[in-house]
Amino acid sequence: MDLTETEDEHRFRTELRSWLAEALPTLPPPPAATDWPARRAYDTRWQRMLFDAGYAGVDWPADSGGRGASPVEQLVFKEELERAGAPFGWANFVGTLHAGPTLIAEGTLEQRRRYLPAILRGEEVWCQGFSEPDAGSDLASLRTRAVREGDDYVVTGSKVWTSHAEVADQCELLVRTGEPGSRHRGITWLVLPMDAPGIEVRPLRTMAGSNEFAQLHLDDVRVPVANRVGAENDGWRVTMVTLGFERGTAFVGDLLEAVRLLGRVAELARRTGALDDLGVRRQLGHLRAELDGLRALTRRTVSQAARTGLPGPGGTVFKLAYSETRQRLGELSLELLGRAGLLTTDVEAADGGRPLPVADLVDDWFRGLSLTIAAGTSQVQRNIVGERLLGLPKEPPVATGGDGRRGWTSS
Amino acid sequence: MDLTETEDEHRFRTELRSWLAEALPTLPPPPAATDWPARRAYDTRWQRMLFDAGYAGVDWPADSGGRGASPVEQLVFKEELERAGAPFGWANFVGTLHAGPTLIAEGTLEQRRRYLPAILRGEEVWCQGFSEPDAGSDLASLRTRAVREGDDYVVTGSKVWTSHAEVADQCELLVRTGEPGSRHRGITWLVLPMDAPGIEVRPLRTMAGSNEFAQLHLDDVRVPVANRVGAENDGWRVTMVTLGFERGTAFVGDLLEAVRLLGRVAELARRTGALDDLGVRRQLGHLRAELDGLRALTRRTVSQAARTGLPGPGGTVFKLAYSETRQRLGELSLELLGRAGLLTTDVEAADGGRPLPVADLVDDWFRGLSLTIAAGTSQVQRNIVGERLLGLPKEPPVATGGDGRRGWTSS
Amino acid sequence: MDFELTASQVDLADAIARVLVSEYPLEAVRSLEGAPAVVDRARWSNLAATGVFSLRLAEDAGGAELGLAEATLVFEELGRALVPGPLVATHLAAGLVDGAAEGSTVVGLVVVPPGGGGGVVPVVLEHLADVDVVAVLDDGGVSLVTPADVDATAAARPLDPLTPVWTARALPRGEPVAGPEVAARWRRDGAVLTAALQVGLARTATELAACYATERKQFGRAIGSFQAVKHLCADMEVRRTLAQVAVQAAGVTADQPGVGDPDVAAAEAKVLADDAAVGNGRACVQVHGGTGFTWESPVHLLLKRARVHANQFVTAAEAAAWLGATLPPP
Amino acid sequence: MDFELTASQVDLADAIARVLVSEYPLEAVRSLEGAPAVVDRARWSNLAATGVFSLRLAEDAGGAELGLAEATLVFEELGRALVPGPLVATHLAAGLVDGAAEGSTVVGLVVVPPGGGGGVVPVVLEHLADVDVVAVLDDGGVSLVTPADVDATAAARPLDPLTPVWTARALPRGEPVAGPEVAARWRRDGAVLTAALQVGLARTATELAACYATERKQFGRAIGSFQAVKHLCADMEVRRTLAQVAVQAAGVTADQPGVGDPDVAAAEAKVLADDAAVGNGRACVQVHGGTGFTWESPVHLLLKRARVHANQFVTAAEAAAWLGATLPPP
Repeated sequence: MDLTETEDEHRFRTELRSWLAEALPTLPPPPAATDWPARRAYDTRWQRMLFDAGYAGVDWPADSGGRGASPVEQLVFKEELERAGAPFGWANFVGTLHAGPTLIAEGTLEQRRRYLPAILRGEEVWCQGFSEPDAGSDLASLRTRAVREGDDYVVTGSKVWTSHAEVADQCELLVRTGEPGSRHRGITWLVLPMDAPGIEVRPLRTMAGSNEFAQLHLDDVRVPVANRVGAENDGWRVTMVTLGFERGTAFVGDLLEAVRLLGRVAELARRTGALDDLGVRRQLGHLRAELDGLRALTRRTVSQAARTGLPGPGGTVFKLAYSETRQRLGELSLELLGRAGLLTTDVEAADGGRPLPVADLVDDWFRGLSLTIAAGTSQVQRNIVGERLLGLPKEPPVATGGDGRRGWTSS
Repeated sequence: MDLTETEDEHRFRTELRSWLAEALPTLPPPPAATDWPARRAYDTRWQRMLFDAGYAGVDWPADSGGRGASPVEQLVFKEELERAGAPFGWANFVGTLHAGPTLIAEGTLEQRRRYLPAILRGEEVWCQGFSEPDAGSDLASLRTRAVREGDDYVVTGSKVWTSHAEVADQCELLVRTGEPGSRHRGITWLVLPMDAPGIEVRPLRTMAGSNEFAQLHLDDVRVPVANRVGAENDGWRVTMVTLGFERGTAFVGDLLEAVRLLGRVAELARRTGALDDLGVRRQLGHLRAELDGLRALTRRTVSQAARTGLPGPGGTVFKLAYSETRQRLGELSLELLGRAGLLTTDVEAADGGRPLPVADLVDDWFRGLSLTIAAGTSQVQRNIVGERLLGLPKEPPVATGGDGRRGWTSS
Repeated sequence: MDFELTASQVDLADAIARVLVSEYPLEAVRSLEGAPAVVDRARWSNLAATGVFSLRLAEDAGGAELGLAEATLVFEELGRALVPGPLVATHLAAGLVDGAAEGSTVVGLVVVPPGGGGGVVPVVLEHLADVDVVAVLDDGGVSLVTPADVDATAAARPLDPLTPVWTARALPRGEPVAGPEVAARWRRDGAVLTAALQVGLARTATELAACYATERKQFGRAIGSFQAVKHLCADMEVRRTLAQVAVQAAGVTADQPGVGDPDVAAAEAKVLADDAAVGNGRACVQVHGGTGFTWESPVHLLLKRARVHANQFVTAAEAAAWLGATLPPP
Repeated sequence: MDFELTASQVDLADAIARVLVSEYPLEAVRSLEGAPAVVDRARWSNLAATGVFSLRLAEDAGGAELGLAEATLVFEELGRALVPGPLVATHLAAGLVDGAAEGSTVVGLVVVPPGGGGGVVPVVLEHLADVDVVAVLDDGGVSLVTPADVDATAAARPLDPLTPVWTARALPRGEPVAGPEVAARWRRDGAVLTAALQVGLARTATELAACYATERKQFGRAIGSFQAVKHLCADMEVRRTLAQVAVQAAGVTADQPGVGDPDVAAAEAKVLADDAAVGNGRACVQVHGGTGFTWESPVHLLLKRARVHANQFVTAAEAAAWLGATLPPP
C-alpha cells in the first residue's frame, strides 16, 4: 500500500497543474446555467483546449486518439481539474465518458472514424436516450420501438432525463427491436442524429428549478441501420461493455466537490456560532471521516484497476455510501442555514461579511436528494451489494406472469 | 378529545393508589432474578394479593372472575402499578395476559372452570410453547407434531423462548396436527401439563446472561384430547382470537419504564457534564418527545378500544416506533456511561455520590436489542404497517415450491 | 379520558376538508407558484367564513369558542391541502388585529428568537406582498409594522415557490399591541399550529407515496410489493401517526388545565411533526424516484413547505435541546 | 500511488490468519468466557513468535521493521478471530517494556483522557489479572505501574465476557518511561490499531450475517432473499468497506511522510471503524433474530467486544468532534 506518487505521476500532475494555471484564465466567464447554447459554446471551447493540450480523452486508448493515461493518472487528472476549478464540461460528458468508450469498444472502424475525433475536438455534443417514463430503475423494460424498414430503423417512443438535449448533435439511443417483454434480449444501441425529423425536445424541469434535462419524443424517426452499434438485439451487452472502462474515477470530481462544500458548511457554522455546538461538530467531523473514507476507497479501486485492468467491486459500495453521505451533508447545510435556507440565492450577511453561500448549499441539498435516485436508486444498489458482493440469494421468481421476469434485483 | 379523567376513573385510580401504598410495603424484598423458584413464590404471592383486593384479571370479564375494568381503567391500572414500583409478576403474565384470555374466549365451560380460577389466585403458573428453533418470525411453519392415539395426542418436538418454564404448571402449546406444510391450517392449541413425562426443560441463556427463557424438548409426551382448546387444526384462529383482547395497554408498563429510564439517563448526563453538550440535549429531548408521543398514541388506542370494543390499528405502529426508540435510548445510555459501560453492575462513582446506575442502563441496552426482534421483528412489523394500514400489495407468491407459501408478509 | 375525536371534532375536520377540496384544489394552489403574492383574497375570505381564523375567539367576538385542539384539526387539513399564506399568523392575530378573524386583514409574522436573535442571518420575512400588516413577536410582546415601512429585498427564487420571502437587515420599530404573556402564548400556540400543518403535509406525503407505490410497476411488480419501498412507506406512516397524536395532545394539553405541561407538549409536537413532514417529504421523493424529482410532480412542494415550517416559531433542534435540558429527575 | 496491498502484505495477513485458525479457534476463545484471566500464555507466546508485537521494531531489536500499515492488517485479523487480551497495549509497549515484543511480558494500559480525566466515572482497567505491568498513558508521557499496587475491584460480570475489567478510584504513581511525544504517538497508533480490530469484528459480523441469511429459511425462502434482510447486510458491507480502507489509509499516512495528516487519518479511522463494528454487531444480532440474542451464538461477543474497543483510546464522538472543529477553511 503506497500513497506516495511515483515520479511519473508527479510529473503528470505538475505539468497538468501548470497548464491549467495558464489555460483557465484565458476562458471567458462561465455562462448562465440556464443558457444552453452559451454553455455548449463554452464547454466545447474547453474541450478543444483540452484537445490541443493533449488532455482530451485522457482515459481513451491512444489508438483511438486519447491520451491512454493510466488509472492513477486519470485520478490525478480529475483531482487537478477539480482543484483548479476547471469547467466540468457538461456538454461533453456523455460523449467523452459514455458514448465514446462504447464506440471504441463496439463501433465499426467507420463509426469510430466518424464520431470519435469530433467528440475529442469538441465539435460534436452527445446526449443520452436511455431512461423512459416507465423504465426507471428497471431499464430493461424500455419500450421505445425500432422497426426495420429497408436501410432504416423507424423509431417511436419517449425518453426522459436526457441532459442538454437541446444542444446535442448525436444521441446514444437504446431501442427495443425484439418482442415486447423481451427484456435485456431485445434491445439495440443506435446513434440518433438529433437533427433527424420527428424528434421533439421538451424541457423537463427538476424540483431544483433547473432545465438541465429534457424529455425526447420520437415519432417515426428514421435512423439508418448503419448507425447501429453492435448487433441487433445485442444493445444491452454493448451498454454494459462500456462499464468495463470505469476505473473507479467516475465520482472523483463529485467527491472533491463535496469535500469543498463541507469546508464551506464548516465556515458557515463558524460564522453563525453553530461550531460551538458539540453536536454540530460531531456531524461535521463524521461527514469529514466519511468523505475521506470514500477518497481512500477511490484510491483502492483505482489501484485495483491499475493492476487488473478491470473495474474493482468498490464502485457500488462507493455510490451507495457517497449518495447517503452527500444527502446528509445537504440536510446539515439547510439546518445550519436556518431561515436563510428559505431562499435559494446568496444573501447579504447581517454581520456585513461575505454573503451567505445559500445558492450552493441549497443546490447541494437538491443534489443530495437526486443522488439516492439517479443512476440506480439506493434500494437497487443495496440489492447489488447484497447479491454480488455478499452472495445473498436473489428474490425468487414471481409465480404470476410466467415471463421469467425477476424481482427487483440487480440485473 | 379529552385527557381529563372522569370521576369514576379518578376514583378507580385513587383507590388503587391507596391500596398499593398499603400493600406493597408488606411484600418481602424481591428475590434474585436468577432464582426462579423464589420468583415464582414472590410473583404468585403478589397475584394472590391482587386477587384478594379485587384487582386480579383486571381486564378479564366479570363472569370469568375478572374485574371487567374498562379500557381506560386498564390503562390506569398499569400506570399506577408502574408508578408505585409494583412487581411485574413475570410468573403470572402468560396466564393472566395470554392463556387466560384464550381460555375465556375459546375454552369449554369445564376448561374455564379448571384453569381460570387458578390463574387469578396465583395457584398455577403458565408458560408459552409457541416459537420453535426453525419457526421464529414464521410461526406458521411450526413443526412440533401431535399424533392422535386414543384419547391422547402424542407430542414430539422442540419449543424455544419459553419464559420461566422451570416453574410453570401449564403450558399453552401450539402443535401441528395437519400435514407438514399445512401452514396455518394444521395447527392445534393444547394445554400441556408441565409434569407430563417426556418433557425436558433446558435453560436458554440470553446474550444478557439471563436465564429467564428455556428450551422445551418434548419426546412422545401424552396430552389428553380433553386438553385441546378449540377444534383440531383450528389453533391458529384460537391464537389470533386472543389478540382481540388487546386494548392498547400491552406496552404501558414498558413505556413508563422507558420514561423513568430516560430520566435516569438525563440525571447521569447531568452528573458527567454531558448535559452541557447540545447534541446530547437534543438526543435526550428527541427521545422525550417520542416517548410522550407514544403515550399519546396509547391513549388514542385505548380510547378507540373503549368506544368500539376492538383493538385499534395503533398497536403495530406503537410496537415498531417503541422498539426503535427504546433501542436508541439504550445506545445513548451506553454512550453516556462511557467506560463504565464495560461493566454490567453498578459502580461506585468517583465523585463519592450515588453509585452509577450501570446495571439498569446496560440491561436496558440489551432490552432494546431484543425489542426489534421479539414478538415479530421490526422487518415483519413494517410489512404489517405497509400492507394492512397503507394497503400496499403483498409480495407476489413465489414460483418455486408451489405450496402456496407467501413471501415474508404479515400473516 | 377519551382521547378519540368527538363527533363534532370529526365534523369540523370534515367540513374544512370539504371546503378545501373546492376552494383549494391542487391546480388552483399550483397556479400561483412563483408569484410574489400567493394569497387569493376571495378564497381567503371564504376560509375565514369557515372559522379558520376566528375558531378560538369568544362568541361575542364572532368566534366559535373552540380550543387549540380543534384548531389543530383544522390546520392539519390546511397543511394537507398545501394552502399557501400566513395562516398561523392570521389565526393568532384574530381578536388582536382588526379584520384578521374575518379574513379582511391578512397578517404576516416575524418571530424574533428568544434573547433577540442577531448573528449573521438577516431577518427573513414571508408573504410581505400578501399581508396588510406584519406582527413582530419578541420577548417583550407583539408589535405591528406596516409592510411598506419594511426595507426588504425580495428573494428571486424562494425555496418554496408558494412561500415568497424577503430579507431585511432590520425591522422598523412597530406599534406595541400586546405584552410578554401574549407573546409567550403565540410562541407556544404558533408552534403547535405549525406542527399541525406539518402533520397535514406528512399525511399527504404518505398518501401520495402509498398510491404511487401501488400503481407504479417495475420489474413486473408494483414497487410497493418490494420490501425496500414498502418499508420506506411504513416508516412514513409511523412518523405521521406519532406526530399527529402528539400535536392533538398538545392542543388538548393547552386547553385542559391539569393534564400536563402545555409548553412541553408544544415542543414535543414540533419536534415530531417537523421530523414527520421533512422525513416523509424526503421519503416521498425517494419512493417516486425520478418522477419525484421533477417540478411537474407535486411531491417537491410538500418537502419544500415542510422546510419552511421547520423554520417557523422554533426549530426541532431548538425544541429538542430545551426538552432535553429540562427533563425532570426520575 | 498504489493503494492495493502488496504481495508481501497479503502474505503477512494470510500468515497471521493461518496461525489464528489453529491457535485461536472459536471454541478455544470461548472456553475462557467469564474467566478473570483470559490470556493463555502459551498461545500469547506463539502470537508473539509471528511478530504481532515486534512487527514495527528495528531488526536489531528483533523486529521486522514494518510499518503501521502492516500492523493494521495483522490487527484486523486478530479482531476477526476475537482474540482476547491487551493486544494493542502490548504491541505499543514492545521496545519500551522488556519482554513485550517476545510475548513474555503482557502489558496492560490505562489511557487517561487529554487534560487528565476526572469526573464521576472511575478508572476502568482491563485485563488486570492477565498483565505483568500496567502502562499509564497521560499528557505527560507513559509510566509503568505494578498490577498488584493497583487498589482495584473486579467487576462481577464484565460486558464482554472475554474482557475482564476492574475499577479503581485512582492509580498509584508509576515509573515514567517515556515523554509526551511517545504518549501522543501511542494515542494515535493505538486508535488506529484498535480501529483495525474493529474492522476485523465488522468483517466477521458481515460474514456471519450473510451466511445465516443464506442458510436460514422462513416463509419458504432464505431470509437473505428478502430485501429487508438483504439491505441490512448490504449496509454492513458498506460500513466494513469504508472502515477498512480508512484504517489502512491511516496506517499508510502514519508511515509515509507527506501523504496526509496522520492525526486526522487516525481520528477518521476510529470514527468509521467504531461505527462499522458497533453497527454491524447490532445488525448481525438483528439478522440472526432470536438466535442472535442467545448466549450460545457467538454474535453477541462481536457486539460486546466492539463496545469495548469503542471506549478505548478515543471514542468516535470525541474523534468526530475534533475532526469537525478542525476542518480547514475551503
